[in-house]
Amino acid sequence: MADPSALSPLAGRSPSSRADGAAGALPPGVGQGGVVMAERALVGKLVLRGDADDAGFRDAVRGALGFDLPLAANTASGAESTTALWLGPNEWLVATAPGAETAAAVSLKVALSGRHASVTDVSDSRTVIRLSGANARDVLAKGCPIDLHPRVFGPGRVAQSLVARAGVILHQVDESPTFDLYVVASFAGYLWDWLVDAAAEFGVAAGR
Amino acid sequence: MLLIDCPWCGPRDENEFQYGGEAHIARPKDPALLSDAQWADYLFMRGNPKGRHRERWMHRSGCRRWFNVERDTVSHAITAVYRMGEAPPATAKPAATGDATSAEPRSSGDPGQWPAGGAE
Amino acid sequence: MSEQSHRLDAAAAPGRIDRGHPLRFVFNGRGYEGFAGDTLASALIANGVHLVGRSFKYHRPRGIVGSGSEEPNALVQLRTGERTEPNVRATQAELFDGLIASSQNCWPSVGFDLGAINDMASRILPAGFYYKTFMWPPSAWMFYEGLIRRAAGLGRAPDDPDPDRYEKRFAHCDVLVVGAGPAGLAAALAAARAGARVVLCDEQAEMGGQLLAHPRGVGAVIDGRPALDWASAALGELASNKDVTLLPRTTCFGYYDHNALALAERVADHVAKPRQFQPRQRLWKLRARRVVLATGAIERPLVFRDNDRPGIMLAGSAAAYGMRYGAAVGRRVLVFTNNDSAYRAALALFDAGVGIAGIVDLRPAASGKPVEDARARGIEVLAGWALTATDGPSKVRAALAMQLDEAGAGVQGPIRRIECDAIAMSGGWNPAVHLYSQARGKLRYDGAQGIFLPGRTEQALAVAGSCNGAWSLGACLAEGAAAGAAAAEAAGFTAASAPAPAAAEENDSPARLLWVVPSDRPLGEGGKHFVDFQNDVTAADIGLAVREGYKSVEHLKRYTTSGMGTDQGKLGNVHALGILAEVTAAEPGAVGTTTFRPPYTPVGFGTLAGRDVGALADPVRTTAMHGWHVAAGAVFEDVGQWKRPHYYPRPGESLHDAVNREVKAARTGVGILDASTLGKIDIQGPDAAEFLNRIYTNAWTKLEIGRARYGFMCREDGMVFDDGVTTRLAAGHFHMTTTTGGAARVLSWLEEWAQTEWPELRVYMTSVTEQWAVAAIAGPHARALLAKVGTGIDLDAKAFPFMAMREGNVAGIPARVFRISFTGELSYEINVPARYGMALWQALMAAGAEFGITPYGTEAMHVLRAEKGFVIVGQDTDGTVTPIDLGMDWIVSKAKDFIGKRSLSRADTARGDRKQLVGLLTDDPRVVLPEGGQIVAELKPEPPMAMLGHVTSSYFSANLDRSIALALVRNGRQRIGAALHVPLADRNIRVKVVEPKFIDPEGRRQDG
Amino acid sequence: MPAARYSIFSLLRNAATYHREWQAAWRSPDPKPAYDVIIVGGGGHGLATAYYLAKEHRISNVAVLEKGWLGGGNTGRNTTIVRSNYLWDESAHLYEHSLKLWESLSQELNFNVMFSPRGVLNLAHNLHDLRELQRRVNAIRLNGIDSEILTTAQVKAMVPILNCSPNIRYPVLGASLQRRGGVARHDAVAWGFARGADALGVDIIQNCEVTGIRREGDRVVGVETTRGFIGAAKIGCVAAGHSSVLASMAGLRLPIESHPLQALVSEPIKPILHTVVMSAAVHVYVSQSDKGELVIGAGIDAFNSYAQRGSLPIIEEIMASACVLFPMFSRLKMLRSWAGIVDVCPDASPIISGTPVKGLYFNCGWGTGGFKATPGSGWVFAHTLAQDRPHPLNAAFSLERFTSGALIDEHGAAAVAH
Ligand SMILES: Cc1cc2nc3c(=O)[nH]c(=O)nc-3n(C[C@H](O)[C@H](O)[C@H](O)COP(=O)(O)OP(=O)(O)OC[C@H]3O[C@@H](n4cnc5c(N)ncnc54)[C@H](O)[C@@H]3O)c2cc1C
Ligand SMILES: NC(=O)c1ccc[n+]([C@@H]2O[C@H](COP(=O)([O-])OP(=O)(O)OC[C@H]3O[C@@H](n4cnc5c(N)ncnc54)[C@H](O)[C@@H]3O)[C@@H](O)[C@H]2O)c1
Ligand SMILES: Cc1cc2nc3c(=O)[nH]c(=O)nc-3n(C[C@H](O)[C@H](O)[C@H](O)COP(=O)(O)O)c2cc1C
Ligand SMILES: [Zn+2]
Repeated sequence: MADPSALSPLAGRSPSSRADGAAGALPPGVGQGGVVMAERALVGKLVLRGDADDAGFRDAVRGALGFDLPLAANTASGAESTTALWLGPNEWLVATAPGAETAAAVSLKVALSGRHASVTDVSDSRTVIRLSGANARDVLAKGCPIDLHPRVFGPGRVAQSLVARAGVILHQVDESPTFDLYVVASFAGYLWDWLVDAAAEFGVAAGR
Repeated sequence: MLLIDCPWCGPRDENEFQYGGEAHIARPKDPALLSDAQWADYLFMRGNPKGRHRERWMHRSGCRRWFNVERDTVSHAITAVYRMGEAPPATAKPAATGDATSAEPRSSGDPGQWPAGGAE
Repeated sequence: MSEQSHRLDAAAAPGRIDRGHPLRFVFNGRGYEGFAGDTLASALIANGVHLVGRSFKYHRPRGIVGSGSEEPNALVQLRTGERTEPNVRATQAELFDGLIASSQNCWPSVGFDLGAINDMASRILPAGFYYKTFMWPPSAWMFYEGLIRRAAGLGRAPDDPDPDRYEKRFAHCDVLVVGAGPAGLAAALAAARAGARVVLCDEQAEMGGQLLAHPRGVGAVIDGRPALDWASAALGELASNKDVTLLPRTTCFGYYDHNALALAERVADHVAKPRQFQPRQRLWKLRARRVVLATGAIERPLVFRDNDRPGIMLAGSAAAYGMRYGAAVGRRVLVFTNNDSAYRAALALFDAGVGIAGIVDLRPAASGKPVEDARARGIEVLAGWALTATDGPSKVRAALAMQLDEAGAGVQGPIRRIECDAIAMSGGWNPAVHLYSQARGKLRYDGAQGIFLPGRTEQALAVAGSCNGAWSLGACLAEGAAAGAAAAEAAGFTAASAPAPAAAEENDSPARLLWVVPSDRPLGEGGKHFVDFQNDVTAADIGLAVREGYKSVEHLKRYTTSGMGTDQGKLGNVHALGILAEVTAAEPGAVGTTTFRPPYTPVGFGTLAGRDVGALADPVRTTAMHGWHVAAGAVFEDVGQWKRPHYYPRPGESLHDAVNREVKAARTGVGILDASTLGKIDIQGPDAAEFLNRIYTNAWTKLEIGRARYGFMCREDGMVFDDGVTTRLAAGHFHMTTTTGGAARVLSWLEEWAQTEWPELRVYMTSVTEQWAVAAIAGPHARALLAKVGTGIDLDAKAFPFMAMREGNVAGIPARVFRISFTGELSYEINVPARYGMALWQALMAAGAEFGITPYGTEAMHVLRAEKGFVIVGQDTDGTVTPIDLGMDWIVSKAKDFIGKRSLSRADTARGDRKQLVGLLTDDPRVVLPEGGQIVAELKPEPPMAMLGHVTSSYFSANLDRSIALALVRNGRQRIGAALHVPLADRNIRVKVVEPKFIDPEGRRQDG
Repeated sequence: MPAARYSIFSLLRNAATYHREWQAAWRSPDPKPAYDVIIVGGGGHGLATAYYLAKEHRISNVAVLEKGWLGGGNTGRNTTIVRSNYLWDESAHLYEHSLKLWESLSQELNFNVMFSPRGVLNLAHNLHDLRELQRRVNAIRLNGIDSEILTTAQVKAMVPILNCSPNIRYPVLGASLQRRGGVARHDAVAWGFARGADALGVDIIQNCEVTGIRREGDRVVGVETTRGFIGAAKIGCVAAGHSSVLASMAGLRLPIESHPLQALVSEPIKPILHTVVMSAAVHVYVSQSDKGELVIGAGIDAFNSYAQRGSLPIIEEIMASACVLFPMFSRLKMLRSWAGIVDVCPDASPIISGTPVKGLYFNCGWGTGGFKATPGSGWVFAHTLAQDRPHPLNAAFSLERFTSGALIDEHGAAAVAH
C-alpha cells in the first residue's frame, strides 16, 4: 500500500491488506488450505450508469476504457487491469487497479459529457474478497443461492446475490476456480469471518 | 420458496427479491382533484384476488430492477413476467377478485413451475 | 455386560452388521453390547430388551414397533449433558461405542412408573376429557394446568447450550431422487446415465431401502445376480460419477414451492461427537429441476385389542431385525396379518432360525405361494381368525385368538391361547406419500387396498416404486428406471433406451381390510384398540369424537390428538380415517386425509438455524473509525446493524457524567462525532432537481450549486418517512443524506418511484453511504480547528456560509466539507473517502488537543439536537406524524405536488388539534422525564386517565443546567404555556408546555 | 338440544356407560331458507358473534356458514397469545374488553378453553425498543390495564433459560410484562362458542361456502352458497384471510392484503418455559403448550397468498433467533410447521364496520393478532349487527377511517402485532 494512511475495511483481518502481513492470522481449520482467502484491498471501483441502447454511449465508454462494456446480463469484460461488471441494464461496475480509478473516472466523464450518464466513485464503498481453492464453491454454496456448477457458471460470469446475510457482487475470475466477492465495506468484516468459519472444515489459507 | 424469473438475470431464489404489492396502480395525475374517497381508493384499497394476481417485484439483491409478475395466489404458479411499462400478457384476463381462475401452466414440462389449482 | 441373548446365528442371518466390531452402550443405566451396523433398537432387541418407554397419556409400557422413521414408541433420551437430545427414535439412532440412552416420560423407572395411574383412571380420561372439566373454581385452572404440564411432555431439553456446529448449504440439480431403495436406485442410475446432475438421498445410513431388510429384497435376484450385489454395483457406479451426489443419512423433509426441497443430513450423529469443525447436521436447500419420489411404503399395524404391548411390532420390522441386523425379536413369534407380506416375514424369520408360533390371518381363505410355503415349513396358519386380546405385564407373553364371523364384525367360537414372546403384525402397507402431498399432489383412494395413492399431479415430479403402489421388486425397478429417464429428459437430457433392471414378478393375493379387529367385548368396554400409539388414541376415542360431532377428519385429529405425535401418525393416520369413515358410513376417499406438512420427520432447531447464531447471528457493521472508538473506551449502541459510540466514559464516569461533559464541550470548545453511518445517495441526471421536488415536501429547483437544504420525505399517506440534508454539487448532481436507519430504505424508495412511476425522469441514483467516512466537528472552535489542520478552503463565514459545501484537502486528505449543523453550533461535516476515515479522525484529534476536542457519542448528539428542537425521525415521529404536526409548515410546499401531499388535506389529517410537537419543561429542573412518559391534562387518583400524547425525547441538558423534553401532545401548539402532567407508576411530574427550542432560538450560534 | 353440562361429575357418570351417551356438541342442521342474520365464517370470531347475538341481543334466528370445518381458519392455526397491552386507546379498550371476557370464558361457555394467564413478556434489545416499551407500558397503565417494565435481571429470574448475556448480538435490555396475558386452547375456543351458540338456537352449518352475495338495490338480501341460496337482511362477514374475496362478491374492495403467516411446534418436552416470550426485534414469539410442545410464531411471507403454506427461509430465520435467545433449544426438533392466511390492514388494526351496502357488515383485518380478540370481537360485532351501529368500543374501527385518515396505527412500535 503506497499510502500508509489509507486503510481497507479488512486491514485488521486479511494478511494481504497489510504491508507486514501480520494482522489477522487465519484460524487453520482441518484440511490443508482447501480454500484460499485474501482481500484485494483498495481496488478502484466506479459505478457507471448510462443507456446501453445508445450506441453513442457505448462508443464513448469504449473510447475511455479501451474495451466494450458487457451488454449481456451478468457478464464481465475488460482489458489489462480494468474490468467492467454488468450490474443492471443501465449499470456497470468498473474495477481498476488501485489508484487508477480517478484517471478512469475522469476519462469516462470527459467522454460522456453532455450525455445523461453518471460516473460515481465507489472505491471505498466496497472491498473485494478473493476466494479460491478446491473447496471455494463448497464454501460459497453454504450461503449463496446461485448455482455455481461449472456447467452453469464459469470464468467471466457475474452475479449479484447474497452470501449469508451480506449482499455481494460475485465475479468468477478463472477456472481454478477463483471468485472475487465485492462486498460493502461495513459488511466485509462479517463476510470475512463468515467465510473463514465456513471454510474451517476444508482448511483455509491466506492468499495474497 | 418461489423461483422468480428476473427479466434480466433469469431465475433466482425469492430471497433475492422484494415484493412490491399489486401492480398497475398508477399514481393519479392530479391528486388535488380527487375526493378523499377516491384518494383512499388509490392509497389503500386492493383487489387482493384469490387466483391470478399481477404484482410488482424488485430484484433487490440482484440487478435492483422493478418488474411485473403474474402469479396465482393459490398455487403460486408464475404465469408471466414482464418489464415495467410493458403491457400485461394479453391472453390472461385479470382475475376478478374472488374468482379462482385457474391458469394454464406455462408448459407442463417446465421445471419448477406449478400449475394453478383451486382453493386449499 | 450381558451377552447378546437374541442375536441370530451368523450363518443363518448374517445381516448388515459387523460382528467383528462390538460396541458397548448403556441403556437405563445398564451396560450392553451390540455391533457396528446396529441401531439402538436392533441392539436392544439383540439383547432381549423390548420395554423401551412409556406412552404419552396413560404411561403404558411400550416397546419397539417399527424399524425406521415411522417409530411411534421407542423414543429415548439420547446422550447426556450438553449433548443430550430428547425424543430420539431408537430405530434410527445408530449405535456407537459409549452410547448412553434412557427411557423418557416415566418416574421412577420405565419398569415401575407412577404415571401409570393414568392408565387405571383411563376410563374417566377419554379423548378431550380436559375440555369438560377443570373449570371450577375458575381460579383453579392454573393449578390444574401445572399438574397437566408436569405429566405431559416427553423427553427433557438440555440445560446447556449446544456445543455442536450446524451447517447449511444451497444445492442445485437436474434430478433429485428421494429414497434409495430399488426404485430410487434405478431412477438415479437412469438419470445419471443420461448425463443429468443427480442428487440421491436416503434417510438411512445405508442405501438400498428394502433390499437390505425386506424379504422381497434380501433374497431377490436382479439382472441375474443377488439384489444386494446389484445395489452395491449401482451405488458404485453412482459414486464414481462426479455429477452425482449421494446423501445417505439425509431426510428430505420438506417439499416447498417451485421445486425447492429441504434435506437434513445427519453428518455426525452416528459418532460420539463430531470432529473439530465437522458439523453435526447439515441442512440442504435444494432446487431441483425434476424430482423423483421413491420413498417406499410404511407398513401399518392392525388395530386389535391391547395391540400395544412391548413385543408387538410390525411384521416387516420383525423381518428387518432378523435379516438386516441378525437379531431375533422373539423366540416364538406369532404373526398376525391381513395380507401376504407378513408371510414372507414369517418365512424369512423361520429360515433365519426364529421360532414361529403360528400365523393368524384375517382372511378366511388364505392361499397362494407364501401360504403354501409357510404350511410347508410346518407353520400353523389360522385363516379367518383374529387376535382378540394379548397378555403380559411388560412384554407380550400370549395372545388370544378367535374365529371371525363372515362380515368381520365379530368373533365366535372357542378362544385359543397362543403362547408367544413377540407378535409380528401387518395391516398392509401405506405408500409414503408425505412429500408428494406436501407438493400439493392430489391423492387417490384405492378402495380395494384401502390405501391412498398418488393421483394426478402437474408438478415437476414423478413417483416410483412402493410409494406409487408397486409392491413387487420388478415393478419397483421398472417404475424407477422409467421415472429417472423421464426426469432427465424433462430436464433436457437424452436418456439411453436401456432396459430397466429386471427381477422376478410375484403377485400377492388381496388383503382383507378390517379397520378394527373385533374382540369378544364391545369396543371400548374392555382392553384398548390403539390407533395412535404415541398419543394413546384408541378406536373407541374415535367413536366418541364422532358422537360428539367432531366428524371432520381435521376435528377428529384435534379432538383426539391422533396423528399429532412426533411420528405424525405415520402408522395410525389411515386407520383413524378408515374408522371414521366406517363410523360415519362414508367412503375413506371422501373423508380424506389430514394435511401433510413439513417436516417429514422432526428436524433440529440447530439444523435450521445453522451458523446464524453466536458471533455470526447478524452482521455487525462498523465505520472506518471504529478501532479508535474501541481504543478510546467508547460504550456502543446498536443502531440497526451498526455499532455506534453511545458515549465515551472516562474512568469513573457514568453515562450522565460523560454526556454532560460531551455536550458542554460541543457548545464551549469543540466536539467530534463519527457521523459515517448517515445514508448518502449520489443523484445525477438532468431531471434530478425535478425528481427531488416530487420526493421532498419542499422545493429544490432553485437551490444554488454548492448549497445545501434540509428536506422531509413523506409516504404517500402524508406521514414523515425520512429527513436529511441534500446538497447540489452541480446542476444535475445532488448528494443526498438520510437517517442511518433509512439509508437502504430511502434508496429503494427513490429507485421505486424512478423506475415504476416516473421512468421519463432522467436520473440515476447510487449509494455512496460507505464511500465516505464522516467526522462532524461542532463548537465555537470548529473553524479554528479546521484552519489548523489545513483545508485549502476559504473558511471565512461569508466565503463558506452556513448550508454550503466546499471541496478541499483536510489534513492533506481530499474532502467534501459541508457546513451543516445538527447541534446548532458552528459545525462542519467532513467527508473523506472511507480509507482515510481513521487518518482524518486522528489528525483532527491531534490538532484539536489545544481546543480540548472531545469526542461525543449518539447520546450527546441527541441532547444537543434536542436543545435546538431538531427532531429525530423514528424517535420524535412514529409513522403517524406529518411535517405539519412537527410544526414545520415552512417545509411543506403549497405550490407543487409531492409524495403524500394529497393525504395532508384529508379530514382527519387536516385537523387542527392533532398531536403536535412541543417542548416540555418540568417544574423541577433536576427531574428528567422518562421518554415514553404519557401526558395528561387532568390528574386522577387512579387510572384510567385520558392521555394527550407522550414524551418523545428527554434529557438533562448540562448546557442549560436543567432537564428538557420534546413531546407530541394533542393540540399541543395551542397549549403552549399550559401546565400538564406526566403520571408515572410511582410519581407524577408536572410540566409546562413550551416552544420546542431551548437554546439559541434565533440560530445565531451556528455561524460561530 | 344438547343440555348436558360438562363437569367432572358428568365425566364420571358417562364413564359408567363407557361414554356412549355423550351428545353432539352442536347440531348439524340443514340450512333454513332464510335467517335474520347470516354470519359468514365459522372461525372463533364468527362463532362468538353468533353466540353474543343470541345471548346479548336475543337474536337467535342466525346461521353461521362455514366453508370447511369450524375453526379451520386462523383460529385453528395461531400461536394463541392473548394480551391487551396495546398502545392506542381504541385498541387497548377493545382488547381489554376481550381479555376480561377471556377471564371467565370457560365458565361462561361451560367449555374449558384453558385460558392460562401465565404472563406475556415483550423483550427490548436496544435503546429504541426500551423507549417504545416505556411508552406502551405508560399508556397501557393509564388506560387502567396491567403492565410493567422488567429489568434484565427480573427477566432472567422469570425465564431462566433465556440468554441474558450482555455479549450476544442483540442483548436483552429489559422487557414489558402483562401478567394477565397468556395463552388459550385455540380449538376449544371455536368449539366452545359453537356449542354455546348452538344451545341458544343458532344453526351452525359446515361445508357451506358462500359463493355470492345477492343484493337488491343498495341492500343485501342473502347469500349464494354451495348449498343453495339463503336469505337474510343482515350479513356479517368474518372470513379473515378471505375477506377480500367476500367483499368482491358485493362489488367492494377492502384495504386488505392476504399473506401466509407461519407457525411451528417442537416435539413435546418436559416444561421449561412458563411464560410467553415475544421479541419484535429479533422476530420470535414462543410459549410452551400444556402438551409440552414449544409453539413458535414466525413471520409472514411477503407476497399475497391464499395458500396455507409458507416458505422455508422464514422458518430458518425464526429458528436462528430462537436459538440465539434460548441456546438450549438447539437440540430440540421442529415437529410440524404450517401457515394461515392473515388479512393484513395498512394500520395493523381491524375493521369492524358497516359498508356502503346496507345490511352488509365486515369484521376483518385482524391480521396476525386477532385470536386474543375473539370474544371481544364477537361481542362488539354482535352489537353492531343487532343495533345497526357500532358499539363505542368499535366505533373507531370503521372502514371510513381509511378515507378520513384516522388510522389506528399499531405498527408504529410493535412491528409484530401478535
Ligand atoms: C400462524 C399464526 C399465528 C397467529 N398468532 C396469533 C397470536 O398469537 N395471538 C393472536 O391474538 N392472534 C394470532 N393470530 C391471528 C389470529 O389467528 C386471527 O386473527 C384470528 O384467529 C382470526 O379469527 P377469525 O375467526 O376471524 O378467522 P378464521 O378463524 O380464519 O375464520 C374465518 C373462517 O371463514 C371461513 N370462510 C372464508 N371464506 C368463506 C366463505 N366464502 N364461505 C364460508 N366460510 C368462509 C374460513 O373457512 C374460516 O373458517 C395468528 C395467526 C396465524 C396464522
Ligand atoms: N407388500 C409387499 O410385499 C411390499 C410392501 C412394501 C415394500 N415391498 C418391497 O420393498 C421394495 C420397495 O422399493 P422402493 O424403492 O419403492 O422403496 P424402499 O422402501 O425400498 O425405499 C424407500 C427408501 O426411501 C427412504 N425414504 C423414505 N422417505 C424418505 C425421505 N423423506 N427422505 C429420505 N429418504 C426417504 C427410505 O429410507 C428407504 O430407504 C420393493 O422391493 C418391494 O417389493 C414389498
Ligand atoms: C397452538 C397449536 C399447537 C399445536 N400443537 C401441535 C402438536 O402438538 N402436534 C401436531 O402435530 N400439530 C400441532 N399443531 C398444528 C396442527 O397440527 C396444524 O398443523 C395446524 O392446526 C394447522 O392446520 P393444518 O396443518 O391442518 O393446515 C398445533 C397448532 C397450534 C395452533
Ligand atoms: Zn435481476
